[in-house]
Amino acid sequence: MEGLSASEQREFQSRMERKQMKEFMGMFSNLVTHCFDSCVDNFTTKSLVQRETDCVSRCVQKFMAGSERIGQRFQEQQAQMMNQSPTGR
Amino acid sequence: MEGLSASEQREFQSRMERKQMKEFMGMFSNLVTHCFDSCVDNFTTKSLVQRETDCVSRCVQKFMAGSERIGQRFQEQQAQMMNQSPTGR
Amino acid sequence: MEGLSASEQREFQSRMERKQMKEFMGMFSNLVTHCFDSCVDNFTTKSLVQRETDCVSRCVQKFMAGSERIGQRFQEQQAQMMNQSPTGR
Amino acid sequence: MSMFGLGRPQPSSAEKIAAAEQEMDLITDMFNKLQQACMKKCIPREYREGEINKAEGVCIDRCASKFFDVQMKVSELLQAEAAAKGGAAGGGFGIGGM
Amino acid sequence: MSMFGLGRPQPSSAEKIAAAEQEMDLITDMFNKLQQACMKKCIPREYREGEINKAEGVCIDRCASKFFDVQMKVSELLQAEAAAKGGAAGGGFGIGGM
Amino acid sequence: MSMFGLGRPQPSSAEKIAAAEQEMDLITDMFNKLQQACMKKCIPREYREGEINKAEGVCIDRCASKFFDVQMKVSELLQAEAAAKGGAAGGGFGIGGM
Repeated sequence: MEGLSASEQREFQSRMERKQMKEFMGMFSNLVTHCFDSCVDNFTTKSLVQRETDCVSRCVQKFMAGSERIGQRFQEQQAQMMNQSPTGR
Repeated sequence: MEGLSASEQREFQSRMERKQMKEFMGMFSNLVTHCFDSCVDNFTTKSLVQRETDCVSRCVQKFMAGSERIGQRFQEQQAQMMNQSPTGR
Repeated sequence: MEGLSASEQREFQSRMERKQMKEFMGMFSNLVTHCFDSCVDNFTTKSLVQRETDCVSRCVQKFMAGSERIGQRFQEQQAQMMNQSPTGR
Repeated sequence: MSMFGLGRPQPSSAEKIAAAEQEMDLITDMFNKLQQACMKKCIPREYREGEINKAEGVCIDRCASKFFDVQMKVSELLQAEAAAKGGAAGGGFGIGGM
Repeated sequence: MSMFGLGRPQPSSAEKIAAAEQEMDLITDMFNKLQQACMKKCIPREYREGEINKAEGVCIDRCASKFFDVQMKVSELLQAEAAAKGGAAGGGFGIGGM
Repeated sequence: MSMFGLGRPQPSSAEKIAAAEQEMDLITDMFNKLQQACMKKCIPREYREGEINKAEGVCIDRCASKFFDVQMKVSELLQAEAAAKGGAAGGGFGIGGM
């Protein structure tokens, strides 16, 4: 990263934004798939029943909470790894 | 999509074609993997036995039929969603 | 491939290098995930215990050996397929 | 991502194409996920016949409908969360109502 | 796509590179899928030793061979379906015989 | 990949951006894999409540730590293998110590 010129940084930034959007999309579709798979198993009705809707809500809430906690641990590890590395990265 | 100029549309079109090819490839490799995984479990022979070949044929046929039906439902949903959206999308 | 000019070949080559790096990254992260999933199931400690470390080592070793063997079979198949194809590909 | 369009008066061609492409990608991804999920829920892996029987067909239809409901529900929850956190950013996900 | 090459007299550099790249991607993808499938079928996840034993080796060889058969069979069926539907488009998948 | 930088005196802009992008991609991929692995190991799929309870939280922390250990171990083993095979290429994986 440090070796990039200003214009390279800008191009990199703009790609990162697109990538972030893509990441968000991927997270969204994984979340939908995971909570659907975990909460919906009854196909005698066409729409979600209350029990399923509640399960999906808790699933999303728990996923977000878990994701945040894992994110914290991950950042600590990244920071630790950069300090250990001989080149300072 | 509506905001693209003619040349942008062309570039977009050409990317979409490549993407479609990629999608087709992905579908193909998923289909192979799924039908292999479902139908083949016996490794006492080097080639498929009749029972396995028949299973693969039915697997592909059923996958295509299921895919078509799901595609219909999906398109209905997309159409419905666009009508509901306040901006007409 | 045969239809590419020298400069097209260079561009293709450079893309292939990036792709190889990406492939290697993907292999690495799949290997980590697979060996973690297979070997680690006890969360009463914060660090790997000896049994888990040994399992990971064997997992990596076995994965590499399996990968090499599968690679050989795959190359034989590719070669065979090219000979069979009417256009010689 | 450049909320309100400030700072970037006009999106470039490349950006507009990238946005249209991303929308396509999301739709394709969602279709693939729906298909995988509903084939898994509704089609037994024994493959004793090649046709979709009546029960399987009905299951697929309801499964697709419920998958769509989950999609809407998750979208709603994420938007509520973003609104609670980021204030003005609510609705910023906004791809075709998702 | 662009059957018979009509309408586009010469593919551009970018297109030729993209085509060659796509062919590589398919081969890589297929190798990865084969590997995952056969490791799953042939290698128990206990990892009591690091070597591939004889039975596992034989299983891998046969598994690779059967995976290849399935690939051919699926390709055949899709081409037959495309031919039945699209008429002239039969064989249009045509990447190295797949 | 172009060890010692010989043959290519200066990486171009495109190459430097691609390298930085690839580093980001690896980090993102690793985070996603970690998340999937630890949610699977630590969070039961019944979703009887929306909060992470204490036991689940502790499990996540230890799981993340062990996942990281596995990452380091695998990286070490691959580098040792590369060094044994390729001689000078040892350490060539070198992305942030991985």
